Amino acid sequence: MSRKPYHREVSKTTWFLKQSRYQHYMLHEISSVFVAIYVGVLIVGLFRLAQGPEAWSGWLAAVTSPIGVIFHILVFIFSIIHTTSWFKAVPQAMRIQRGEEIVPGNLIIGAHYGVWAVVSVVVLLVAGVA
Amino acid sequence: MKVVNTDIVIIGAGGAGLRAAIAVAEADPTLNIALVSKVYPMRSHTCAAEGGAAGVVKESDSLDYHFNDTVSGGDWLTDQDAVELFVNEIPKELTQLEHWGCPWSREDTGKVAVRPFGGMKIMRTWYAADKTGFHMLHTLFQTSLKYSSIRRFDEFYTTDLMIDDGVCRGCTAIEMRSGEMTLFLGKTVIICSGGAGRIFPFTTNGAIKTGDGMAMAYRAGVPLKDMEFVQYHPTGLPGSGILLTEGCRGEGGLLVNKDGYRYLQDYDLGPPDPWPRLKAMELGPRDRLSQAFYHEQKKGRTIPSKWGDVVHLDMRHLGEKKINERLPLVRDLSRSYVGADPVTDLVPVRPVVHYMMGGIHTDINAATPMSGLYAAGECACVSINGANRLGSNSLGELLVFGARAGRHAVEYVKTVGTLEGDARIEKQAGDAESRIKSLFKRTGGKQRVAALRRDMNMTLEEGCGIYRDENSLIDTCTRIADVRARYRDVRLEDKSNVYNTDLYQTLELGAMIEVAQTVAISALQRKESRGAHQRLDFTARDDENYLKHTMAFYNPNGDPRIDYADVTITKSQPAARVYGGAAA
Amino acid sequence: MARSAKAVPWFLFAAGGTVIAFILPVMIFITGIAPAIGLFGDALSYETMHAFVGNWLIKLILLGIIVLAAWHAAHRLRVCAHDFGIRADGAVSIVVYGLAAIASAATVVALLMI
Amino acid sequence: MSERQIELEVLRYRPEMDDKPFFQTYSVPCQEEWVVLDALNYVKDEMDRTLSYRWSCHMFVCGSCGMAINGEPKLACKAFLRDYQTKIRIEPLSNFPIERDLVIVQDDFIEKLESVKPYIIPKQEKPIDQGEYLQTPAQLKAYKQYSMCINCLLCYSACPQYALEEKFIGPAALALAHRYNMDSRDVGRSAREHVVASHDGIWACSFVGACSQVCPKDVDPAGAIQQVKFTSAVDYLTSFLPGGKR
Ligand SMILES: Cc1cc2nc3c(=O)[nH]c(=O)nc-3n(C[C@H](O)[C@H](O)[C@H](O)COP(=O)(O)OP(=O)(O)OC[C@H]3O[C@@H](n4cnc5c(N)ncnc54)[C@H](O)[C@@H]3O)c2cc1C
Ligand code: SF4
Ligand code: F3S
Ligand code: FES
Repeated sequence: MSRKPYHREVSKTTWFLKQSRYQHYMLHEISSVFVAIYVGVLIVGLFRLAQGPEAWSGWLAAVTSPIGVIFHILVFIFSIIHTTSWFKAVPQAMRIQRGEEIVPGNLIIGAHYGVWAVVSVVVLLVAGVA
Repeated sequence: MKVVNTDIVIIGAGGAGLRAAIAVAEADPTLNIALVSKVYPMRSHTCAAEGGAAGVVKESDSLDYHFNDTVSGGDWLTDQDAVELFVNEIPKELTQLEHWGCPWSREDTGKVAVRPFGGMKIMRTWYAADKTGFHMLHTLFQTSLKYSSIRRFDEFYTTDLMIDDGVCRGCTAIEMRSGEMTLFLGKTVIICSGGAGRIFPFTTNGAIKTGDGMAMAYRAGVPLKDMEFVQYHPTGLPGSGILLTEGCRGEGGLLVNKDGYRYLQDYDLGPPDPWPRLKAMELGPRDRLSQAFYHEQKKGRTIPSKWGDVVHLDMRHLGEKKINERLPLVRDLSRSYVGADPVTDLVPVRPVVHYMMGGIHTDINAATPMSGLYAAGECACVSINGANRLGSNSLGELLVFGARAGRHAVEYVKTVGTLEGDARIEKQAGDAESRIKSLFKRTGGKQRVAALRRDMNMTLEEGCGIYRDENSLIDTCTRIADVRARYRDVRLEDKSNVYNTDLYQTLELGAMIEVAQTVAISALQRKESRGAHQRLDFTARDDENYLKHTMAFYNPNGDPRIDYADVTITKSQPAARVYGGAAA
Repeated sequence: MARSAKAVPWFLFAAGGTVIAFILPVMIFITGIAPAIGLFGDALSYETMHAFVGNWLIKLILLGIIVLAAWHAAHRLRVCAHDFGIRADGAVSIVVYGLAAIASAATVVALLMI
Repeated sequence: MSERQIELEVLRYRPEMDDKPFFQTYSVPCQEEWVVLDALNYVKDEMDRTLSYRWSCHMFVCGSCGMAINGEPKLACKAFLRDYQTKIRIEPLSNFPIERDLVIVQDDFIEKLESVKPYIIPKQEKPIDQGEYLQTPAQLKAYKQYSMCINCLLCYSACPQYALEEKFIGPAALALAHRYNMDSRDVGRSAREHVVASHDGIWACSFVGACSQVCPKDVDPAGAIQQVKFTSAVDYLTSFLPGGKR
């Protein structure tokens, strides 16, 4: 047999460094780490709230500490990454056909951004900030 | 040598080969099929067909109309029994393909849509946007996966037919990835190896269309029929030779010369209606349109470009929506390759070699004169195309005759019982293998594949193009004979076994040279003008002497022997071909 | 081959991804950034918050967001682990989905306590 | 005519001579309007007959000529030299074993394609003489995009999950399954489900999306896969309801 196919190895741990496309993907995958921690922080906050004023202000103090702020800025950035990449993918995952026309992706994405803006404003109003 | 025992060997897995394989599998699931192809089935050149496949379905149409269009389109060189059978069977074949999932374009009612095509009196060309062949090929390939009796041998290059006592019993093929010679031993062979447009330098045909099957049958003693009829398609992109489908004109595209004038009206194809009139102007037959280009060029009314003279295809009035919906590939190709967007620009085009009307001589059952050997698709000549094929008839042809080849091969296998002589065939296969080995061993060969190929290409283009004459043809024949002699001293530069494309190109060149020789000699001997064969020295059709099929027989040491066979005429007597306003 | 049970967590992942895409940025802003820059004044005081979260409707909404976010993150972490070359998918699943389940339960408890 | 000298750095691998691939550089006089495939053909004809690669149609429809050009999976007949600098690096498609030079081994893909039953599974056979199935332009549109795949394998070459998990059925085959699922003439979805919705089917895709970015035919396999995930997830969950199909 003269055949001797050559197999190129792909590193199982560093493959995503090879292409900017993969780096972007990893960036939104990693957002989950921050979301997870944030969920933890929230749950702790709820417990603290249940435990009374002191516990709650302790939690607030932690959140507003430099480390807390840095962490939240990071989470915020990653949540924006998550939102934008998620919206970008929606037309692919959810193709809408009206008769012979496929609803243009930009329209769907635009609608999502619109809803996002409305939701954010409403939440801010409810929270009494604005 | 590896031996594959089977019942039916099919060489080629394009539209015709796949259709034949499915026909066999459906007719008799117990028969083993070896489907041998030098490329993966979906790479076969059927995928390049854009425009569509003709078949009568609409109320206003009739089988007789399709028959008449095809016979007169072929300048009465068609065999009318074959055409009749063809027009009868094609609607069923196209419907069958629909049932198998082919994404035909549709009318609002859900029925299949049809579009006008050159030389057709009525709109009857089924299409799948402008990727008809692609969708047909993939539908056939994917459907073929249902049948467990079809065993594929992808990327096996067939070199020779195995013939014992005048009966075809199989073939030898090289597994391209290992270089290993394999003997396919069966009871019958169907050749579906496609056309040979690559013998010309400027062609719409892909790299694989090198006439291998034609040459194999020819070398085995089966005649090649009507090889002088080579179709030029009027609208190829200059430079690359990429085709812009006749569908462009079917949808309303116009051909204009350097003055913006619709020159076809000067060649008995008028009146120049602004709408597409069937069988007139841009919807005339391909031979006439390509010939008109030649004359415009002689009159200096074409447009010079860096890739040679062109005329313009004007589709701007069709509008972006229609172009995107019906001709998306055309738009993509013209933008990419010549930087012209059909929506806003004139697209430069010129005639380009497209299709071989001729091929392996078969009867209406796709049987060749040799027992056990069938042929179908572009490699075969039944003949339904005569002197000029109408656009959209060949996709139909490969279905109808591919299926017939399959079914008749099954019948044939049932009659032959067990065959003797396997040992003799193995010896033959050994000889075939040593011939290849000797190519490897040859040292000091002086001839280069690329150079020989270029010489053959240029000779054919110069002497055997849209118009030919005695002098040009004699010159071409001499030069091809010379190329053929030099080929014996060709040098193989790559001596390896694994995927040696140098070897396959060398073998393909060998096949092309044989085919090219039959084209030139057949053309030289036909002293008349008919369809795609136009002689400057014999400008009229001569039914008295040449209402006949040319038969070219192999001669290992010289020019092919030319003989003639009768044309079958049933209900349509030869008459003048009429296009333009008078055709209505 | 069998159909994969990955369909279930994927559903939660997809639903969670959508919900948090809309809501998480503004929530993070309110709970994590606004207090630090003092945008809030009284809104985050214990009384206001306690009253606010005490509302059943708000409890339900918060529960939905937190649980979906947890499962979304869990599923994505499982994929992440694979992408970083950790091939013990079974063990990883137990850990991440286990954590998501604990988080879900904890949220319920916390909300009930308020 | 304007000529341009291009440096082609081609990854060579001749299994009978080499232990591992190496780059070989060819300096090729090119025409301005050429594609990379034309440059390779020039090398083959005029400089080095031993270079092997696949091609046929030269019009981006046969799917033969996929290769990595400057690291990006491309069809060589659709990669115009005008879009490149003087140096162009050409390698065989990644994620596949190299048979030789630019020729890759594609058996794995063919097997996967076969595994998803890519053909119409009708409710019941309709006799040919009853004519075609009716299918409105809207019904055609529902699957048309997914029927455009030329099996060029660029998507497999771009997909990291295929690189990491060789059992993954992969983008093109899954898109093709979706094509038949979405066809109004087909009822084969549940027959395909056991492969398509298996661990190595859609669930091995993490929606990297690279497949759709490199696809020369805008098939959008990434979208197809996510759509299948949704319907399969619904199927899976409802299969536990009374009357649900397992
Ligand atoms: C650009 C273009 C557009 C066209 N448009 C239309 C159209 O709109 N309508 C129409 O009716 N017709 C059209 N045609 C013509 C039509 O497409 C062809 O005639 C037809 O597809 C030929 O099909 P086939 O099955 O005979 O051969 P192919 O599809 O060419 O298949 C040949 C097969 O033989 C195999 N083969 C060849 N040699 C060997 C060997 N030595 N060993 C093993 N296997 C071998 C190949 O691998 C391949 O599988 C068009 C042609 C071209 C080039
Ligand atoms: S989906 Fe696109 S990239 Fe993938 S094989 Fe098909 S055509 Fe090529
Ligand atoms: S790149 Fe791969 S992971 Fe999925 S979206 Fe495409 S198949
Ligand atoms: S040669 Fe056919 S796709 Fe490039």
